[in-house]
Amino acid sequence: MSDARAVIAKRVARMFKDGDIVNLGIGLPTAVANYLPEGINLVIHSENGVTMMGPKPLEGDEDKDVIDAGGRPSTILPGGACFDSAMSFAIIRGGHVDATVLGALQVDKNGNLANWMVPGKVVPGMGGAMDLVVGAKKVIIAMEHSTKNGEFKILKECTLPLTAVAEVDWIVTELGLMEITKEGIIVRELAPGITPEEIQAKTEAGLIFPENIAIME
Amino acid sequence: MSDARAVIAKRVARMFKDGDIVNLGIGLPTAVANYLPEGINLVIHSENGVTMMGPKPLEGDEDKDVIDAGGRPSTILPGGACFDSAMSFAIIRGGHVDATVLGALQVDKNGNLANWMVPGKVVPGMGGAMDLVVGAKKVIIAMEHSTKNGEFKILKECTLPLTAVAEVDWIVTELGLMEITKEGIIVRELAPGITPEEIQAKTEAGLIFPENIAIME
Amino acid sequence: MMDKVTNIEEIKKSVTAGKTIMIGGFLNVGAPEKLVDMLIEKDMKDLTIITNDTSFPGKGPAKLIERKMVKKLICTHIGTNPETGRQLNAGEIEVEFNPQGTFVERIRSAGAGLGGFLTPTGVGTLVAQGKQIISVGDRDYILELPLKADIALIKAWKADRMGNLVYRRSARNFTPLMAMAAELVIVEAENIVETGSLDPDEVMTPSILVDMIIPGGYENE
Amino acid sequence: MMDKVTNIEEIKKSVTAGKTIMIGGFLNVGAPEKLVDMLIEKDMKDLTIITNDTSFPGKGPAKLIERKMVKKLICTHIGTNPETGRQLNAGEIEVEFNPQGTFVERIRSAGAGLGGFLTPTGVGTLVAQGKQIISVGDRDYILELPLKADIALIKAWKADRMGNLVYRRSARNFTPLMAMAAELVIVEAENIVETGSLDPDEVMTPSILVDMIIPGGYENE
Repeated sequence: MSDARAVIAKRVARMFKDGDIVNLGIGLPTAVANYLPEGINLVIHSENGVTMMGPKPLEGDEDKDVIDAGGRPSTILPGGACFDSAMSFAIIRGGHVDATVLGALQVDKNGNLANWMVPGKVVPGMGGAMDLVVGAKKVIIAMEHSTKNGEFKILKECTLPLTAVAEVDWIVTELGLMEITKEGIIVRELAPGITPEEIQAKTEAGLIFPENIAIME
Repeated sequence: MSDARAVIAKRVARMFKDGDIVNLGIGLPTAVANYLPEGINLVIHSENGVTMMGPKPLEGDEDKDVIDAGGRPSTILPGGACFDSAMSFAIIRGGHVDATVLGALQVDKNGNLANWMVPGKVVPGMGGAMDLVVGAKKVIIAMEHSTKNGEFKILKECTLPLTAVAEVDWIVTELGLMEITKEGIIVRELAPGITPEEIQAKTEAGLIFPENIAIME
Repeated sequence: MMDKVTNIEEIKKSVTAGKTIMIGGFLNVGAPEKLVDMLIEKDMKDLTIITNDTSFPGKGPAKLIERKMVKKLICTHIGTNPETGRQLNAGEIEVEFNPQGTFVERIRSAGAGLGGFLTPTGVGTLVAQGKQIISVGDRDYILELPLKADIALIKAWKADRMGNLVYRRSARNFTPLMAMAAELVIVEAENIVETGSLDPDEVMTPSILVDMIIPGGYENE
Repeated sequence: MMDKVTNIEEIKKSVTAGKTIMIGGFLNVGAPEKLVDMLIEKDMKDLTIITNDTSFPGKGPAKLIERKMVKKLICTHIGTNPETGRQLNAGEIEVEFNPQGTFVERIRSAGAGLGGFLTPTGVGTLVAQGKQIISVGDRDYILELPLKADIALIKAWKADRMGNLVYRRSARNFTPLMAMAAELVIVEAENIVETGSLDPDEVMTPSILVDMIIPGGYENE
């Protein structure tokens, strides 16, 4: 994992309280589980029908019937439960998940999210993302601040097909921690050495900088 | 059980083929299970969440967690399964039950059924009856032909609040076996010694008597 | 590891806000007798009770009816409890009857974050009155809306300390759905086992839906 | 006692009418490999396949895509199978994407005899296009319609001869719902046990939903 991605995963990992029920998306969000502070144990919900999903198994200990939502071998911790997909998404849509952490192609100042297709190019499909974003009590976007080509990802208005409207609550990038409110995107923390001018220059949407902005650890 | 009721239960018991999935209502319909011909084994579905429901247990063998839909101690036969009420009614409404046998206050020539309330008098509620009648592939009404006071129960048009519209397929009474069709109620069998005139005199709806009417055994 | 096992006094303290209460059970099988008694000890009034039937006289939810604690009852059938029928005919209680499949599906719908569902059950009957009819293909359906509660009082056969639940035989009935559809889910468990001792495939209600657990149930009486 | 256990030749004969086929599994976990091979041996064409994803190259439903047997795919995600994406971009296959919660709920809705359901998922997105929006209270919902199939091909961990099924761990996923929503339900079971040897509470799909069973699955390969 790159430094940027580790910084993001670490910060997201401090956004939970002990016992929170959390669904972690594929990729960077999954890494969050590796950085949880001591004393913070999450109940990880995996949309393929598992609670208390654990870390990846040791080599040779894989169970053919236990995978995470990305298809990789996984484990189930004590206290875990298995259920079918209708129940899994009832849990998601029914508001029984405290938080979901997902990646994004684009987020905008109204909390809109686009992360499931680029028309004419890549169309992987939305999988469980649309339900997770609508159903989870708190939606946290964990992503690198800009694309590899330096394009904006935090926009005034998403240009790609939306995953959901006005559902994103937080954005965590390697540059800072941002909260999406009715007033717009408020910068709550800045990565060490990053100035308001620098993060704004890499963000299409206008950012709000309150008086007290903490340093992102 | 009165002779009339035994006659009805016996006739209904011969309406199934081996392996049929059947839900039997409370009271007379339940008695049908006692008269199944040899070689005919039904899969009894009970709406409180059981398949392969069996006969009542021997005294002293009751299981506090196994009752039938009428609240009486019951048993589960080998091959049985338990499930929750959402699944139970998914099975019912989804057309996975071959036949249901129910009692009625009134049935009419259009296949309408009334069996859940008498306004201002008895209002027990519909329980699972409305779903059963809408969902089962075949709806068989098993009842005495007239009320205790000699009033019609098979009518031109039901006067009590309906349980369902145009869902009844068969009526079995102590006087005969009747099929409800688009043309009206066709008498398929008559109880021994019963004439067309006698059954018609006890039926408000006009009955259709085809050339060949069998004797109801 | 989380431990949701507590005592009846703590539960009494928690049952304050909200008076819409779901109670599991089908003709008292699966009903949480001890938690019903808790409501009686608290002497709660004007309750809205969501339960399939009102059991038999003197048992489970019937005790709340007999003590006139219930203002409104949402159910499917009251034929086994004459006192509920008497109060209904005397205008002492409001009773909303639902077809049983509609009743449980409405509860599931609330728990699953749906806005409702289309059912063929009840079309052309009193049940359809005041409800939206929507045609799909060549068939009419009633739009039925979600049914949720402030509190669910339920019984399990086994609970681990974290709140994973297992039910037994026909005592399962409405309980797994009610566990999804209330703000506060309180369990009376016949057996409490250590977390980790249940097989994940055996669990019928995952721990994340459960808030509080007390020992109770038939086997502990 | 009913015995639904048969052999692959009998199943080949039964799979004739209808070309809309559900296939269980999430990224191939829970996918009925042997029954997919049966479709290949029959060399079926122009299939409509309903399955969550198209697995990984060379596995499960992916094999049908690779052999160009699929005209239309109804799914939630194809990111793990580049060939599906290629056929989509080349206009060689029609793909209908559903949000995963909508996908499984549509299947359940068909199996449960409902006319559809209202979901908040997808409101304001491409998913809502061409669908009815219904407001309940202050919230908009999409009316999603049932999704059914002629045939369901599914895998179980254990099956008794009568057709009661048990799944294991995350291999359960979509299978219990698909078992409700097809005219003909065919099971590939890793273990076949005598009727009566399963505990009724252990059963996840009751026998009445199942038509045919063959031994198969990973453990028998």
